[in-house]
Amino acid sequence: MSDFEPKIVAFVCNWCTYAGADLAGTSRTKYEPNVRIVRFPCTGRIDFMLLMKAFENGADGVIISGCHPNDCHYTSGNFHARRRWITFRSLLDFMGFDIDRITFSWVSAAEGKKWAELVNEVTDSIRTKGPFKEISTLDSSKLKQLFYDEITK
Amino acid sequence: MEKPTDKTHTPSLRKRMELEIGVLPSHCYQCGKCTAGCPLNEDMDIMPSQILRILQLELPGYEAKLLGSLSIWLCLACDTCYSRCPQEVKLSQVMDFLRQESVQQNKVNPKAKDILKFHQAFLETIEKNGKLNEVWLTLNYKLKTLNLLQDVNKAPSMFFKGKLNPIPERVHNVKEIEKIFNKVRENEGGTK
Amino acid sequence: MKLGFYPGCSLEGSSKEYSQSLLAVAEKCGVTLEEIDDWSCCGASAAHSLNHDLSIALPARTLALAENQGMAEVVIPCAACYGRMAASQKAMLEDASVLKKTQGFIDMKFLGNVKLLTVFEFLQKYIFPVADQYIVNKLNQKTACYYGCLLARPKELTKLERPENPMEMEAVLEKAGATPIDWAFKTECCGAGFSMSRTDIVAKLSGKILEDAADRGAESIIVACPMCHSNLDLRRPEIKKQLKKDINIPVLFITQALGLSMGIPAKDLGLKNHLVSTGKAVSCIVKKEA
Amino acid sequence: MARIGVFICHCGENISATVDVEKVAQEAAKLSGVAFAMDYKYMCSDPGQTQIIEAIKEHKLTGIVVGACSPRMHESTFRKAAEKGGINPYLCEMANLREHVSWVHAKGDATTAKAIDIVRMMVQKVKQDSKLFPIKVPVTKTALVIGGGIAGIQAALDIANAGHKVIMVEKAPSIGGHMSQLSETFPTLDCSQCILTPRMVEVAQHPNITLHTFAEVESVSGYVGNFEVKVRMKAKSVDMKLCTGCGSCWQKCPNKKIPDEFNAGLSFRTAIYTPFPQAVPNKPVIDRANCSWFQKGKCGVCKKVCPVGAIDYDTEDEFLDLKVGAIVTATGFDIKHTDFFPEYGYGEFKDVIDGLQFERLASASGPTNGEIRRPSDGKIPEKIVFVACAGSRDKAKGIEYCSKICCMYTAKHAMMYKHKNHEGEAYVFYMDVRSAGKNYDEFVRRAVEEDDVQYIRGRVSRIYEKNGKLIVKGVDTLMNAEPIEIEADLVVLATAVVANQDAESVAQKMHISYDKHHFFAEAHPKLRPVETNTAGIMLAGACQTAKDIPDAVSQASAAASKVMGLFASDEMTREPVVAVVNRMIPPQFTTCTGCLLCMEVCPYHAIEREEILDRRTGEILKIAAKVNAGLCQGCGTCVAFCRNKSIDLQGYTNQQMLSEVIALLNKPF
Repeated sequence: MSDFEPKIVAFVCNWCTYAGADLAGTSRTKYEPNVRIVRFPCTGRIDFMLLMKAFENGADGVIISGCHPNDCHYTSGNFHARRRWITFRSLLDFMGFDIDRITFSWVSAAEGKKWAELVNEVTDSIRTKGPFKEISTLDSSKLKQLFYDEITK
Repeated sequence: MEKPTDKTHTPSLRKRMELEIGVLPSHCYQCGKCTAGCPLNEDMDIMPSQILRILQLELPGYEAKLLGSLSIWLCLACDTCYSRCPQEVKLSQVMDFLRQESVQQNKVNPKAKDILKFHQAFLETIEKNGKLNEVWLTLNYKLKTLNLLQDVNKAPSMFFKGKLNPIPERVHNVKEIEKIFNKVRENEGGTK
Repeated sequence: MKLGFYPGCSLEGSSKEYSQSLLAVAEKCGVTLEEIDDWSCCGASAAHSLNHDLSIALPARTLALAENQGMAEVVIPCAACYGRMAASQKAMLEDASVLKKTQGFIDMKFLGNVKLLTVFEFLQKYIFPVADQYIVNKLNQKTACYYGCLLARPKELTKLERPENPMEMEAVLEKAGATPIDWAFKTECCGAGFSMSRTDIVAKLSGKILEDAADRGAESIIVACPMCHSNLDLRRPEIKKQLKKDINIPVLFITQALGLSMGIPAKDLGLKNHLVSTGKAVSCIVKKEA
Repeated sequence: MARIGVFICHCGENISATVDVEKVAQEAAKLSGVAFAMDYKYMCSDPGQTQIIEAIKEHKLTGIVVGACSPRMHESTFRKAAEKGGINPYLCEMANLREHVSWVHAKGDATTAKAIDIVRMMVQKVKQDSKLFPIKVPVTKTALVIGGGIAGIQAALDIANAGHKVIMVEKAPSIGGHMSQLSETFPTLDCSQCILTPRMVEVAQHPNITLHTFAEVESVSGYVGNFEVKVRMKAKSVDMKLCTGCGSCWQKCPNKKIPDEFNAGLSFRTAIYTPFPQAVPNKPVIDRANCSWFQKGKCGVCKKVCPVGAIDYDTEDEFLDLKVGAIVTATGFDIKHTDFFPEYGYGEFKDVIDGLQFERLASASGPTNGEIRRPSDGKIPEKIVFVACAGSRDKAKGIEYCSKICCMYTAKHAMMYKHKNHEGEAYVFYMDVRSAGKNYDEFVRRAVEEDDVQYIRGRVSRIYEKNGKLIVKGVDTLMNAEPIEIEADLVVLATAVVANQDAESVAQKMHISYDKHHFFAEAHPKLRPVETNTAGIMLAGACQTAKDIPDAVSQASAAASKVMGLFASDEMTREPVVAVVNRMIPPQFTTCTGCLLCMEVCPYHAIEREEILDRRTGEILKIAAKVNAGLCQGCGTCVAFCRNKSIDLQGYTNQQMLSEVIALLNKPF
């Protein structure tokens, strides 16, 4: 387990976090090489099914990051993202998905350092969690039972 | 925030107030409107707005200064301040809180003793009768303050005008009232 | 539907005439008020000065009683009592923990389904609709309507539209054929609970009030609060010392004024109980021309 | 079959120092669909770009991936190169190997592996890329300016002087706005009308400006460069062509007791009136609500006395349809009035007035010809109390924000009073004096030091009338909170600046957003302060927030320059990164179910409801969403919301994003 290196996918918006990551580069801030950045115009564009796809295809952790509230280049995209995340997250949680594998954050174009720290933190925590297997071992019948128990409470 | 002054680490007066009555001194921006409108501002030793200022700053020794002040006893809770306050600071509640604290820590300003005694006389009368009877209240208060001669000239005229009624009205089941008083006291861990 | 009535301590003592006149007016207009059985004191300023919990618990007991006695509405003529009762009710309805605690103190259930009426609300709702047929006299005098603090503030309790310059009392006095004056001390404080402990302050504050009323030619001052009344009426000698002049404007309860306009005899309105003679006010009254 | 070219840049040493660039190129070459891969020292250099161009031609590449720096740096460079090579520029993607790899990680396999991953990811994306073409939008080079106050006037003149047509719409009978009511202006104390009226005349006479007074905007549709605006021309009842402005009509008008808006209610006007002597246009209109002819059906005096027969009672509101390319919103502000303040007498004391009323009292053209006299009895006040922050910074009863202009105009008022009555006493109750601005604080100091205006720090708790005096109960918080009572003759409340009554409905008509106080919202609080979220609509003046004249004017010029920028070319070119609703033939086969959730979430109102009709019968076959490419900014929020993936974002399609993710993880391809 010790030599396990997590695969982390970062869904970021073009205007804040992507630029923030660029800044981390131009200021030569070193961080863990485990992260792969997928660039979106705005966090509002991020379809959360893509998160699932990422895990399905073997990601161990996911970062979603965009502009701080009120700084969205498109005024409200990040709010929409947050709102959807809140609902989606509770659904995942209910389904018994380990939501700590998904990190939602705001990183502005000026926060190169914060980006580096974010990546390191997430990498560490996922490293301790170990590889993500749940999806492959997901038992839908168990899910159904869970759901049934919940609604018949 | 001020550091706890003693070893026991009791939270500061301000913190306790914020927790108990939920009034936040930080909301006051010291416009002084409360002082300007206060009907008793001439008689107060610390102006209403300054009471909040003192709570904001929490300079060493501020608790004694507040609890020993006359102002907190002069406040009549007429709510003129609150009803005009641009920041809706419930000053009358602050005063109530400080009064109760100053009694508990017996820091009551000597000039305010009479006022306090009146209030106590009042509550005692209620505890005994469940209702207030002015004659009893007056006697009780006079005994406490020993200024027996105040208003004696008034008594007869009031009596004949039927304003004074020596036979106390009482609640049938006075025990109930007593119970309430006791329970409240217990709840406070025997203060007062 | 029973219409409850909470006189409060003062109305059994120094301000008998207030309840007396209120009941007289109600009776005249065929409205029956039923006193809450075994009600107790609201705690007044003493309770909230010295003990927060007590200031909620004492009114709570009476409120609970009223509920148990199946009263949908309770008239509370005393401004001070109304203030305390309403505050207590509000506190319990807004904060479940307070409710729980208080119910513990009084060990009775409190539901909060009793509507509390100020004297104004009572008059508007029950007396106004029928008043005109009973009003036989015009008070025919300049009155200064004095609200004091507790009828005007805080507005979330008193529900007045214009807390800084209310008009509810004026409406009543106009019905009674008086001409309410526009004056500046309507809602200033009279010294309230200090009538015994700090008579000097009462003299000063009440003095200012009387003075302004006098300067603006008021022939009577109308109040709806026993504390205001005793301070403005009983403390006249001290006020005289304070102002170094004698002002002998009588102070009437709003219900006494209304009663007079309905031709209820002075003694049933307790007009004799005042220290300052009310004769001046009574003498102005004329028959209302049909 | 895709033929992708991969070009890995060393960026001198910047990338190659930590990333094994040769290996990256070799690995890339192995990827399916990659027809060519190379690495080079400086891809962005001329020789570098030439190699790309040649490679595209030589290997018949269908798309390229450049592994170099951040796309935010050189994407445009390489897209141009791709275009020169003969492929659509949007078939070029960049792998960010510098900022995201070589500069942030140590030399080693992990770093190189990451570089390879990113290249693979972009290769997969570019395979999904489709040709895109910049969107061209034609521009109507006419600007609409809404509001004829100083801001509107400034914007209109700037745009008109730049040679563009301007249409100005003003709801009042005359332009001039609040500035025309002011007496003197801080911090120079020069007469407001003296500097304003020439501008008003200039607007009226400018060949490029069409002025519509007594008119209001009804509706706005369309998008940047192509707005369609409907304007209601309220019936003036006076023929502007015939009327000579002689004034015999309003001199004879019998309805003389109408509160005069221009004098802030301190005087009266007639039913047929010109708001003020210097009005532009200087021709009267009939205020029908107050005219006996329209209310009682009799009178008609004005018609009788008019020498040229310009009065026409039968005119009705007319509607004007305008086509404009840009809109400047300069609808201005309002103030709270004295009746708003219970503790200051509910506006029932005649001698408690607001700042605008004081301006009229002090103005030479005002009801007292510039002599400061109290409204109640016309006496000249010996003591004036000014109350700052009346309603401002008062979250309980007023508004929580600072109205910005009051500190300055209060100092000005006190000064003007002292200049006119040297013996008089002026007191100012304030909480803070906020005088940030060129020569502002000096101005306030002058009021204190030279004109000895008494500044007292504290709020006024109550004002009441007694024997013809106003008793002001205040406090001096700088003197142990000492209560202070002043017997004043006149009290001036510096009442809060608020948005116009109709601000909300105006904003809704224009589809621009507004804050909770109904002030219009700028696109970005710092970097786009004069634009709105709706491309092509700019803001000027106090409709955005409380502003003094200099600020309003500079914002107006800024808005004008934005408009000119828009008008600089005949058509706007926009990035093709816009949302599209999938379409098929026949159209009703679109998968869009017409739930229009996208319409709800679009921040730009770029999505419309479209009815797909049967060609022959004309019946509605289906409701579908339709993207207005002119308005769409390409955020893609709609895409994420779409319930069945019927709407997609060009350049970031679901397919593209998905293939990126898959490419990242399932290796090797």
